[in-house]
Order: sequence, then structure tokens, then C-alpha cells
Amino acid sequence: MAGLRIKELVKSYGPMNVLHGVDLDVRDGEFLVLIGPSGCGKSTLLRMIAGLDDISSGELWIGDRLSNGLAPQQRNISMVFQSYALFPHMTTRKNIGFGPKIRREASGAIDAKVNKAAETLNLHAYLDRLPRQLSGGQRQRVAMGRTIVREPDLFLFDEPLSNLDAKLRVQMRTELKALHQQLKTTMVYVTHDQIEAMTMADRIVVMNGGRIEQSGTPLELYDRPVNKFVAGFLGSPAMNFIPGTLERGDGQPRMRTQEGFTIPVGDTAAKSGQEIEIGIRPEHYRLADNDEGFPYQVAVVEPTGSETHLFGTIAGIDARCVFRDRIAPEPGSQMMLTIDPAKVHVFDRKTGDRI
Amino acid sequence: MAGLRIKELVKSYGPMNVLHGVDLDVRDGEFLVLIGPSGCGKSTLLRMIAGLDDISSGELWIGDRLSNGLAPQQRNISMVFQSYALFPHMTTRKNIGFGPKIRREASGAIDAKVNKAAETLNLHAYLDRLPRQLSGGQRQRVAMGRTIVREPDLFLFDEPLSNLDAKLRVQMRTELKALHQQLKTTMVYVTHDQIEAMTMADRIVVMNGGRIEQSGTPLELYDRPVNKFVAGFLGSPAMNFIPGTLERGDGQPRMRTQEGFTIPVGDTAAKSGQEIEIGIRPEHYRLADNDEGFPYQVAVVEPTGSETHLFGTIAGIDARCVFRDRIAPEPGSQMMLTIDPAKVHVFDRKTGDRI
Amino acid sequence: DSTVRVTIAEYSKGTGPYFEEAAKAFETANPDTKIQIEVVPWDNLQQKLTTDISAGANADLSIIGTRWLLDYVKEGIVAPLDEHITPDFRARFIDTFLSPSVMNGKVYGLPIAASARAMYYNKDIFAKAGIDTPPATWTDLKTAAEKIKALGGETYGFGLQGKEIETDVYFYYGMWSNGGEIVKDGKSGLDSQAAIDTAKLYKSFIDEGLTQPGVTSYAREDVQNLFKQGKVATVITAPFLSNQIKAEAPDLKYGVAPIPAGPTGDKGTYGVTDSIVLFENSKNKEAAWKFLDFLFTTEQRTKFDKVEGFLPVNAEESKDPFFADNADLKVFTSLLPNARFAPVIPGWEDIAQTTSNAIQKIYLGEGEPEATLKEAAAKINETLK
Amino acid sequence: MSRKLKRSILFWLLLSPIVVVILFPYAVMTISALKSATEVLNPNWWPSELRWQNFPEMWQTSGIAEALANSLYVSALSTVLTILVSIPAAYALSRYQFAGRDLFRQFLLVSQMLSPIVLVIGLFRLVAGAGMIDSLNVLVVIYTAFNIAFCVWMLQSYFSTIPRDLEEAAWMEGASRWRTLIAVFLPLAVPAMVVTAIFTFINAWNEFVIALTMLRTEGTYTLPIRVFSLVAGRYTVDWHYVMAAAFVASVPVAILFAWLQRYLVRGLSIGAVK
Amino acid sequence: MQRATAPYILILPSFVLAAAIILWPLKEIVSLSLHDVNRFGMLRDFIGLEHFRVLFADPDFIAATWRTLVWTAAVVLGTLIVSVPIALILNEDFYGRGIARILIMLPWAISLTMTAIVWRWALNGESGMLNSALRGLGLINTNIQWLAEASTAFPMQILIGILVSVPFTVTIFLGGLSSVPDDLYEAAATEGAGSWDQFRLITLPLLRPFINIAFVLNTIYVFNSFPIIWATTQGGPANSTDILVTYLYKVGFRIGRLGEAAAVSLIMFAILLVFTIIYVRLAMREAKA
Ligand SMILES: Nc1ncnc2c1ncn2[C@@H]1O[C@H](COP(=O)(O)OP(=O)(O)OP(=O)(O)O)[C@@H](O)[C@H]1O
Ligand SMILES: Nc1ncnc2c1ncn2[C@@H]1O[C@H](COP(=O)(O)OP(=O)(O)OP(=O)(O)O)[C@@H](O)[C@H]1O
Ligand SMILES: [Mg+2]
Ligand SMILES: [Mg+2]
Repeated sequence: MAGLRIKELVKSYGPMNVLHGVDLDVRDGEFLVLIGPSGCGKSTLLRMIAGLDDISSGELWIGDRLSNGLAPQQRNISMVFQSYALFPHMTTRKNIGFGPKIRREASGAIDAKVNKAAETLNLHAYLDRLPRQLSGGQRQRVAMGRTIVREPDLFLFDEPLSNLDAKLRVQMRTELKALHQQLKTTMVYVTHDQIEAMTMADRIVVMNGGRIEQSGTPLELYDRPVNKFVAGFLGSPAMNFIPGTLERGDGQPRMRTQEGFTIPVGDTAAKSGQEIEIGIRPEHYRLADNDEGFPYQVAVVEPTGSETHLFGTIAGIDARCVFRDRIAPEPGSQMMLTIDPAKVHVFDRKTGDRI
Repeated sequence: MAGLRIKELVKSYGPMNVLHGVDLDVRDGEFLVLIGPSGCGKSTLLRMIAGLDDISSGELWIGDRLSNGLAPQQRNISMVFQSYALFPHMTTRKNIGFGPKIRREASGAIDAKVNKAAETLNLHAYLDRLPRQLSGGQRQRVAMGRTIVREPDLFLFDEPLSNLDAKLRVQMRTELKALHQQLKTTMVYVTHDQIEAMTMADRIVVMNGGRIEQSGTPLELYDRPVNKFVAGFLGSPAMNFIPGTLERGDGQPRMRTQEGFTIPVGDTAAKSGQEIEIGIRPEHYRLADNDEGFPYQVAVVEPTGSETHLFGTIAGIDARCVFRDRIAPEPGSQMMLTIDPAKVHVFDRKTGDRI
Repeated sequence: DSTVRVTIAEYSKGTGPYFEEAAKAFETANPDTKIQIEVVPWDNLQQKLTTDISAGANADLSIIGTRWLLDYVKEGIVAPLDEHITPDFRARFIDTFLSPSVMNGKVYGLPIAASARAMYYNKDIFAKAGIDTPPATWTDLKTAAEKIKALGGETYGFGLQGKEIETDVYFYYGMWSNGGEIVKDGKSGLDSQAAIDTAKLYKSFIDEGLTQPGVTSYAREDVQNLFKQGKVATVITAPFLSNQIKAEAPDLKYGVAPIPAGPTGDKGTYGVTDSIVLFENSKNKEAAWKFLDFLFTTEQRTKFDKVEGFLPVNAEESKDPFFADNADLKVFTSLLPNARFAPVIPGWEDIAQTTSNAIQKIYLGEGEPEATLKEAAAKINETLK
Repeated sequence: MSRKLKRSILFWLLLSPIVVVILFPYAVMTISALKSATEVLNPNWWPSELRWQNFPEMWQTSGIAEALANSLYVSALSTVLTILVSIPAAYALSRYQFAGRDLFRQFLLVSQMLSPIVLVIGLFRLVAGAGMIDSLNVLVVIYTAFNIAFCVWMLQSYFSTIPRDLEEAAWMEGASRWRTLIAVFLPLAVPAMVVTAIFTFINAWNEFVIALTMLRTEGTYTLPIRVFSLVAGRYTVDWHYVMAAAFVASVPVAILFAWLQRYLVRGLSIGAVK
Repeated sequence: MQRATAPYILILPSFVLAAAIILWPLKEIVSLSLHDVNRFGMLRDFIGLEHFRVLFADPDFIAATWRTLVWTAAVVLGTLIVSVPIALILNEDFYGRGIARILIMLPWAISLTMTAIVWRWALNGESGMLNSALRGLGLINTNIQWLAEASTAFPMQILIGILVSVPFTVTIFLGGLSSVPDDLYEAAATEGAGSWDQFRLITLPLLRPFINIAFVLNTIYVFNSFPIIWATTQGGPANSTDILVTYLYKVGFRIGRLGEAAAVSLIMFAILLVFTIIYVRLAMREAKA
């Protein structure tokens, strides 16, 4: 078991930088979730931690060992590859048992481990199949299995559940948490699934374009995103942003939109008259009981079963609302909405930083 | 453009059946979403429609042509592979432009199409990269791009967005819907993402173990799942099932649990005294205002930002609740919950069918 | 228009060009005949001929080793030439060389190349060892070799060939001197006392370090090379070595002497000819003969033998100063009266093979001379039957 | 960077014994090719003078120029022909299940089993019966036939490692099987094709027995006949010319190696199962 | 293309060509081996298995057969053992890899016959450059007569055999290695597999088909290989380095007993056939298992 300390890590392919000096400390035993848009460098970071890609500059400490030049074999890390990287000539059983076999464990012990993993992963029926005879999700589970039979110092997961159905994914999430609880091994986990990130992480790190934008507990990030990027990236459907100018009057500060109406905002350091942009999460709108609210122009109504998603505009700006209830406004109609001012996020319109 | 008619389709690998006689009609211009647990045969079905796997028995009609023996090239179908299947020796540009090039379109026209697709997919910066120089999500987008530059009779998508971040996925979803609106081409779409399924589909088909369990509009499936499987599969977190016996009294019928308390159920054909199982979606629980409710034993509290997920038990049965509000009950404590009887699904405990 | 195809064995780099030139000259004189020269490396000649003949795709004329001729005659593959041979034509030849190609009284081939063997010796080494005349007998040779050994260094008195073509012949030199015969009364002479004595003699050379070490790895080429390098003082070989020495080791002082004699004064040289034959299935016998006739004009023969360093087969030719005044060649020609040719027996190569194997075993010390030779003789007798 | 340097040094050290053994005959050849006729028999490594003119002399006397052209023609043509014939067969073996598949593969091996020395008699009868001796084109066909077994086996093994879904994706885009082969499949099989090309080219380049049997006239002789005839059974061998000729004969092949070896790089990550 | 006939059409050209070079000659050889034949291949009486009987009574033939097996096994196994590590190295990325590859392939650039001749030239006892080099390095002080007896000649011939088979084999392996995707090694490495384990568990199994090709074809080629032994010793001295091909050549073309030669070649053919069938069967069973 080991923590991880990354200092000024840079990765470049030829002249092009993919990581621009990443600093990151992962506590021993922490469950760290890495999220960020496609292509922001998550896999690259994992691969550098695993020792698969050369480090262009910077330092990588695993435990208290500077590991820049260490071969992958020497790092005692286990990783689920985004591309699975299953051994095509080995059955599920052999693939999963690969790690223990390398460590020359007794074949009885290997069998037991493999069977246990297969049970967890619902793979018992496929133990003697070759990867090419498996479905996409089954392959991904084999990749997962290969990792969880081991007890490494550090787990790396690169979108390990992306090809699983929701139900299985929930189940796997629980198993993984349990594994973490039990082993207390440091885990770094890349995912695109918001719920996964929010529910599994001790801490979430949001990356963007090869840089870390923010890191913190899930609720910290959700409640106080440091900038528009983080705010917009976390939460689905994404936060709506509406530009305007701050007006401080007697009571609640409010933002005046271009169209002229105002939306109350909560605590903010923004000065009166400052050009700001407010962020509102789609699920935070409430139907206004009276005329006190602001107008929402409905364009498309999308029921998802448990919720109703609305597409429309506020002050001419695209905005999405999510309602728990099954409501059915006419497309084209106008609704009045309100918002709890405490749930409004205020950003500087120029820098995008939270104010 | 063409509809699709599938009759008694069977696929077997050696002695093992993977599809056990699937019947399916897809209307011309329909957007059909195929969902089901990992390994249930979704990809296999797509591959048979595409002509990539032999049909063991049954009939496949594309438009009004019996297409069982037709070569893939002759079907004019476009498909996104679950495995991407990018040509490793071709740049993004070449990969995307492959189809038009094969059709000997003018190179100017090809360029225009490729650029447009790259714009849609946020790939313009990566047009001259080879697949191995792309991130997972970028590769998946290239696969998507290769498909959307064409105007085939039928689109097949096999989990085309699984490796994209939530934001991009929402965006792609919209683009795809727009494409569908514009081309009115039949699309068959496999996904594991509930929201994708619910929001994009004209109709959803739920598969399980090589059979179709139910097919219908998203809300039909969500509101009136024909059996426990569909009920449990659709919606995330999944529906809770609680066994008991139906009691018909004067007013609302109720189900008595093993622990002795009762839960009101809505309209059902179940007879009094029948052994049933009720299904309740986690998001449909409400906090009881008075003592009228039933008890919920809280085990774990998981805030996801917009919601709070609770793990616990009802009548000794594992049950999950989702609350929109950020509540914080003590783990170990007991809460009283109620439920709108209309939202309770009743199933036969033996067959699992809706009653 | 007719084409005459001629298969030519390649003796040296001059062979091909010589025949091409001859063909051209012939074509100029006979415009209606085309000569097609097909040059084949010597090593592959037998294989090539076998293949060609077996498919009926052989040329009209071909060079073959005269020692193989009997097999060809027996199978009726080569045509007798007597009907074309005028007494005048026949008179062109030195009889010794023509007679090996005469079988059952008919001429089946014309000697295109002829050579004999004599002993080359290195005058410098001999002088250093205090020997002033080339050894006349094998005993002399052995004494000389001992003296040379006494000089020290890596110089050896007797170059002994123990590998590949003519390994057997190198043994026959001694055997003939001891009065032996290859075949006598239809039986192998390999088990004769002469043969056994020779084997013991040669073996004693080897054992006493009087030959180059590892004789079984030295083919004719290799021993000649040792001679050129001054590493062996004597070697028994053909006239063409003179040409090579001239080109490659011009500073070497050497002499040519007869092959040493045995206790009874017997000595013999080996006479070899290669024949050019006319195939029975040739469709152009007339034209082919004409070309033969042309090749055996004195002018052509002289040219050829000069190029290759062979002995003249043509009486006129031998009067050419090039041959007549050549001291080395004179030794060879003087030996001709005693020359022995490969006996006219079927399966010559088979016998040669068996003999070589037996001798190699003896050289290597893997077999007692007497027993080994007897065994080989028995095997040869089988073949001769 | 320095990691690579360290590795390079290590690898070269590991390779050095075999490199020395490989270079030894080349060194012998090169040095002998540069010695004079008088010196060539001496086993010294450093000749008193380097006779570069051996090369032009050899070139003029040995007729090697024409042979070079003939050999290039035969080798190039049979390489192309072999690959053209082998690709479809290998493709069929790796992509179709059909009755007789394994039998055909084994039959190909059987076609290699007769020792060429014997084979040549039968072959020659066949060719002579058809009246086609002394033709370079016949040689091309025979060489092709000889190389098919290896090429088909090699290509098939490699083809089997190329994931099917790449082809399938191309078909879906409407590419015919043929087009798919050209545009998608073969570019991925380049390393295997390079191996087979090298193999066929070299076999044709170096082949001696069949060429000697089938060819008659100077104008059609290939390089090995020319080079070999400088040695085989001659009463006098000009070793310096032989070595020079052998050296010259190996140069085009070495160039071919240099050109083709970089196509043997590790695959474009095509085998991954995802 | 009709699916059922397509594969047959695809293999047709190669089948015809391969059949042409084997079937006709095979028929010829069989008939030669069963008849009394003259030295020019003309058939006389049918004599059944007489040639075979003669052969099996010939101790030289029996000895040559055993020697051929030793020769083939030594050269093929030696080649494989040497080639695998070389191919692995040449597949890595290092400075001068291109040059190293060319160097390793060089022995292939000269015909076997020429190579053998150069070696014979170099192995010459008194004027060979090998002895001169070894003496120069102080490794020996008297010349070794490499080719004078089988005990030194045969190992040398095996060595040359290995040397000239290495380029072919390495090239096959390089082709095979290029089909192994990098990410498998990456996965194996993160699972803790060192170089040896990676080789054993990833490279070797994935290289299997290529090793099979190299093994089977090398066996066939080496078994039938003529030039090395012929050019260096012609099977001598006293047949002590004869293998079946050289024996066959002497019997057939020197001595002119084509019938016996044909019988030898049939026996060789049979040995190879049995060997390959067994091997291919085993290899295929393993692949399926
Ligand atoms: N070549 C094969 N041989 C045997 N079984 C196979 C083969 N290919 C697929 N299967 C099995 O067929 C079933 C259906 O596979 P398919 O790929 O259609 O699943 P899927 O629904 O797409 O799953 P996923 O969501 O995981 O991609 C799986 O259980 C798989 O193991
Ligand atoms: N070999 C390479 N050469 C050049 N650029 C590369 C190479 N490999 C990756 N990249 C680029 O580096 C960036 C980061 O890639 P990485 O795989 O780390 O993204 P990611 O965050 O994992 O994305 P995803 O969520 O799509 O998997 C991408 O923009 C990608 O295009
Ligand atoms: Mg990634
Ligand atoms: Mg699938």
C-alpha cells in the first residue's frame, strides 16, 4: 500500500504537451476519482503512474520512492486498461489468473481467487472462453477481474465499467467499494459516470486540457466549483449559465439579465454592477407559485421516467430544467420559475472564476 | 431508408444458443433503442442485421427484401462497432472519409463531409492523427464520425457514447437526434445509459438472455413494465422489490410484508391473499409526515450532489431510496416512508409477471 | 538453317570465350549453320547431362569425361563417328589420345582435352634441404621429405591429395610404380600387394609428418595451392599448374619431373582425356560433324590448348614452338608412352568412389591398409561383375 | 534517452558474437576480393595493396552484368507473382472455413518435401516436354511454385492475427471484399508481406540447380550460375574474382534488406481485443 | 462471390502451381524407383522393391540416414535457439536496430553454395583465414585441419547450417512479433510480469504459429539441404559426413544409379511426410486445446 505524490508532471508527444505540469497528492488508502472531458489526459496520467509511458519531466513518487524510471513490473500496481488489453490467447480463467500466476502462487490459491472474482463479476459461465468469444461487457469484466484478484500497492482503473449496464454497474460499484474498504489500498479511478464519481470518491480531481482544475470531496466540487468549467462539467444535465450584471439593493443581491428581469443570487463577493454569469443546476429550478419568478421559454419536453427534462431558454440563453414530477408544459409556452438564491453560483464573466 | 423485420431469429455458436428466436419489427424511420444486460445478445443481433454473422435460423427482412444471405456491402447499413474497429493505419480524416471514398465521391465533397463531422464531434484538432495517438473517447468519436458521414438505409449503433464524458454525451445525443430528425433514417441503438435510452428512443426493446422481454415507448416501459426483469432493469438505481401478501379490504388494497406492516398498492388484478411482490422505484418514496408510513432502516447515506441515495432495508429486504433533497439521516436510524399507491408495481411472486 | 547445340564443360574462364569465338568463326565460314554454345560448370556436367538426356533435351555435341564414355556407348546414346572419319582426319591425332575413345573398334568421341601427370617440385626448398636432383624413386622422395621436415617450419615434403576428384588417382601413382593395376583380368587390383605397399607407404608419409597435415581435407586444388605457396615441396598433377604458377606465383622456382618409380623401376603416369561426342538422337549430325571437323583443325586446337594449358592431341599442333620448346611440357610428353588411362570398364565412377573411400579411411587411420583395401576390392569386384 | 542508450549498448553486446560469426565470411570475401592474384592464397588479413581494379576486371570478364539483369528480372517477377498467388490462398485459409482447408495447408508442405535435386529431373522432363526450356519466364513460374508453401503459411498465420472487425467495418462502409483487402487488410499485413517478399526474392536470387538445368544460353544465365561457374570444377580458380563476384551479387540483396527491414516494425496495435 | 465456392477459387492458383511442381515429378520418381533404370533415366524392367532392398543392405545408406537426422535436429534446434533471442532483440527499439537487422540477414544475401565455398576457403587448414585469425588472436598455435575428419568437419557444417538458417528464421519471427500488440506487454508488465514471464506467457504463445512455420520449413529445408555439405566435404572423408542428399547425389549422378537415387528420395520424402504430419497434428491439437 502506498500513497502517490506527483510533482510538475509533464508529458509531451513531440512538440505537443498533453500534460502541462500536474501536481497531485494521493493519500495512502484514498479512493481518488479522476474526471475530465475526453482527451484531457486522464489515461495518460494513469499510464505514467503505471510506468507505461515515459515521464517527460516532473517527479513521480510512489510511497516514498521516486519512481520515474522504475519499470512497470517493479511498481506493484494493478491497472484496468481502457482498451482492456486482454490476452487473446488465454481464456477468461487464465486472463484473470495471470497476476497470481506471475507471482507463482499455488494453483489451488489461484483457482480460488479466480472463482471468487468470477462470482463477483458474473463471469462464472464464461471462464473457459477466449476473449473473442465474449461480449463487450464481458470482456470489460474480465479486465476488471484481472485486476481485482491482486493485492497491489495501488489500483488504477481506466473507465472500468463503461460497457456495463446500469444494474451491473451499480452492483460493481458496491463490490469495488467493499474491496476498497477491505484492502484499504489506494485507488485511482477514471470515470465518465457522474454518479460513480460522486458516490465512490473520497476525493475527485477534475482535469481539463492536461491541467487539474479542482480537487476536493464530491460535495465540495458540486457545491462550490471553483470555476465555470468545473461547475459545468460536474452534474448532468449540466449547469445552465446566464450572463448579467449584479445589482445590490437593500435585500438579496440580484442579477439583471439582458432581457431585463432579475434573478436572486446568494452570498457572493461580486460588486454591484459587475459583469457576472450565474450558474444554475437544472434540478434546482422550482415552478413559481406566483408571478415572482423569471420566465422560461419551453422548447422540448423529454420525460425520462423518473424525471422530466425541459429544453428551453432563459433570457435568450439555452437552459435545461429537470423536474422530478412528470409535468407536461406545451412546447412553445412560457413558464415562470424560481430558484433558491443559495443554490445560485456566481462567476466572473471574464475569468470564469467563482466569486 | 428501410424498415426492418426480424422473424424467429436464432443464433447459435456450436451447441450454444445466443439468440433464441427473436421477433422484431422496426418501422421505417424509427429510432429503436436496444437495452439489456451485458451478454444478452445485443451486439449479436446488430451484427446479424449488418450481415456480419451468419443467421442460424429465422428471417431477416430489410425493407421488403429477405436479406438472410445478403453480403454486408449490399445492405447499405452503417454501423458503429462496440470495439470501434478503427483502421489503425489511417488518420482520423481517412477513417471518417472511408465510406464516401469507397463510394467514389469527389474528394472535395469528402473533405466537406469529414470536416462537418469533425466539427460535430469536436475532432477537428485530431484529423491527422492515427488511432493509436488518440484517447479512448476520441477513438470512439472517430468511429461515430465514420458512420454519420454516410446516408445509409439503416444506422446501427453499438454503445457509441460509452467512453464520453457526460457533457459531451449530452451534446452528442442532441446531435444524433438532430441527425435522425433530418435524415429520418431508421436507427437501431444499443446503450447502457438509461437516460440515453429514455430520451432518444421512439421505442425501447429490452432484451434478456437472447430473448426480447418487452418493447414499447420509454414511458410505457417505465410505467408499466411487464415483468420484474424489465422493471428492475430500467431505472437507476433499480427498483426495490418487497415480497408480501395482498390484502383487499374496504379501501385501498395493501400488501402485508413478512414483518407485518402494510404498504398500500394501486390498481391490480391480484387476488386477496395472493403471494405477490411489489416494486417501488427508489425515487418514489416520500418521507411520511405522520406515523402512517412504513419503516425504513437506514444503513448508508450517499449524497450525489443533486440527490441523496440511501441504502437500507424495508421489512428486512435491501432497498434503496433516492431523495432529491439533501437529507442526512443517521446510519442505523429508522425513517418512516410513504408511497403513492399508483406508483407501486405489483408482480406475481412466482412468475415475476405484472398483475 | 540448322542449329547445332554444343554442351561445353567449363575448364577455366577462357573456355566459354574460346568456344564462342570458334563458333563465330565457324558460322562465318558456314552461314547456314548456327552454333549454340551451352557452357556448364564441370562439377555439374554429369548431372546436367543426365537430366538433359533423360528428357531427350540434350545438345547435339557434348564434352564428357572419356572415362564415362562406355556407359554412353552401352546405352546407345552416342553415335559412332567412323563414317565421317577419313584416314586423313584420323591422322591428325596422336594415337595415344584417340585410342581411349575407341570402343568395340569404333570411334565414339574425339579427345577435346588431354593431360598427363608429373611431379612438380620446388627448387628452392630442395636447395635449402640440400637436395639437388628431383627424387627418382619413392624411397628418394621419402628421404627428401625427411630432410625437408628437418628444416623445421611448416613446409612439407610431399603434397598428398586426399579429397574429392582424383583422390584415387593420386593413390594409383604409387600403386602403378609398385607394379599394381586398377583392374587385372576383370578383378580389382586394390587387394594386390602393390596396392597394400602403396597404402602403407603413403600412410607412413602421413604418420611421419612428411605430408601436409589433414590430407583428407585437401583436394587437388588445395594441394596445388600449397605448392604455389611453397608449403609443400612436391605435388603430382597436370600440366595446367604451370600456367597457374605463371599467373599467381611468378616467383616460384619449380621443376617438373617424372613420377617417382617403384622398387622394380615401374612408373606410370595417368593420361586423361575428355571427349567430345555426338549424340545418337542429334538431328543435325552432318552440321555437327562439320563443327567437330572445324574444332580439330590444328589452328583451333592450338588456340584451345594454349588457353587451357592442355597437352596437344594433334600431331601437327605439338610441333608448335609453344609446346615443343616448353621444358615442362616435354616432361609430360616424355611420360606419355607409359601413360595409363582409366580402364574401359562400366561403373568407373563407382569404383573411383569406393577406392577413394577406402584410401581416405586408411589416411585417417580408421582402417588397416590391408583389410580396408581387401574389403574395397571385394566391393569393386561386385561392380565389375 | 539514456535508458535507450543503455539498452542499445547491451543489445549490441548480446548480438556481437553472432555478428562476428556472420561477418567473418564477409570479411574473408571482401578481403580476398581486394587481394591480388598472387596474394589471394595467403591467409593474411591485410593485403599489401588493395586491388580495387579486381571489381571492374571481374565485371568485364565474367559476364556478370547481364546475369545481374536476368536475376533481377526473375527475382522481382517471381516475388510479385508469388505474392499475388499466395495472398488469395492465405486469405481463404484465414477467413473461410471450408472442407479440405487443413488438407490444403498440409499439401503445400508436401510440395516442399522432395529434395530439389531430385525434383529437378522430373520438372525438367515436364518443361522439356512442353518445349519451354531456356526461358526466364518458366523459371519465374517454377520459383513461384516453390515459394508458395512458405508464403501461404506465413501470410495465413499473420492474417489470422488481424482482427476481423476491421474488415467488417470496411464492408459496412460498402467496400467490396476486394477493396477491403486492398485498402484495409493488406496495409495491416505489410510485415508479413515483407517477410514473404524477402524470402521469395532471395530464393530466386540465389537459386542455382533449377536455373542451371532449365537455362541453356549465356544470354539467359542468372547470377548464381555465373558466380558458381567461376569456381565449380575449374582447373584454375581466380579466387579474387570469385569473391568480388559474390560480393557484388550480395549487394542488391543487402539494399533490399535495408529498404524493407523498417516495415518489420511491431504492429499498429491491431491485435488488441476490445 | 458465392460463399461456398469462394475459398476454392482463391486457393486454386496456388494449388495448381504447387501441384505441378510436386505431382508430376513424384510420379516420375515413383516409377524410377520401381524399375531397373539406366543412368539416363530410361526405364527397363519392373523390379518392384529391389532398389529399396539394396539400399537397406548398404551400411553407408543407414549411416547417412542417422546422420541426416542428427544434422537436421542439430541445425534446426540450434537455429531456433539462436533465432528467438535475436528476433526479440531486433524487435526492440534501440540505436542501430536497422543496421543490426541488415547484418543479421546478410548471410541470406549470398547463395548457400557461395557461402559454403567461402567457408571451405576459410576453413582450409594451411591457408584458411579462420586458422589464421585464431592464431592471430592467440587462441590456437597449430593449424586445425577443420575438414580433414568428421569430428571437426561435421560440427563446423552444422554451425554453418545454423548460421545460414538464422536469417530466414529471424525474419519469420520478426514478422510474427510485429503482430503482437504493445498493450499486451503493457498489461503483462503492470501485472508484474518481468521480461522472462512476458516472453513465456505472451510472446511465445502468440508467436507459436510462426515458430511452427519456422520449425517445419526449416526441418524440410535442412533435411534436403545439399550445398553446405557438398561444397565443404562432399560427404567425405570416407562418407563420414554424408547425409541422405549427398548420398543420393553421388548414387544418382556420380555413379548413375538413378533407380536407387529415386528410392532414396522417396524414403526421404516419407520420413519428412511422417514427421510433418505428426508435428502438424500435434501443433494443431495444441492450438485447439
Ligand atoms: N464466438 C462466440 N462463441 C461463443 N459465444 C459467443 C461468441 N460471441 C459471443 N458469444 C456470446 O454471446 C452472448 C451475446 O453476446 P453479445 O456480444 O451479443 O452481447 P451484448 O448484449 O452485446 O453484451 P455487451 O453489452 O456486454 O456488449 C454473450 O454471452 C457472449 O458470451
Ligand atoms: N501517441 C500520441 N501522440 C500524440 N498525442 C497523443 C498520443 N496519445 C494520446 N495523445 C493525446 O493526448 C491527449 C490525452 O489523451 P488521454 O488518452 O490521456 O485522454 P483521456 O483523458 O484518457 O481521454 P478519454 O476520456 O477520451 O479516454 C489526447 O488529446 C490525445 O489525443
Ligand atoms: Mg482515456
Ligand atoms: Mg455488445
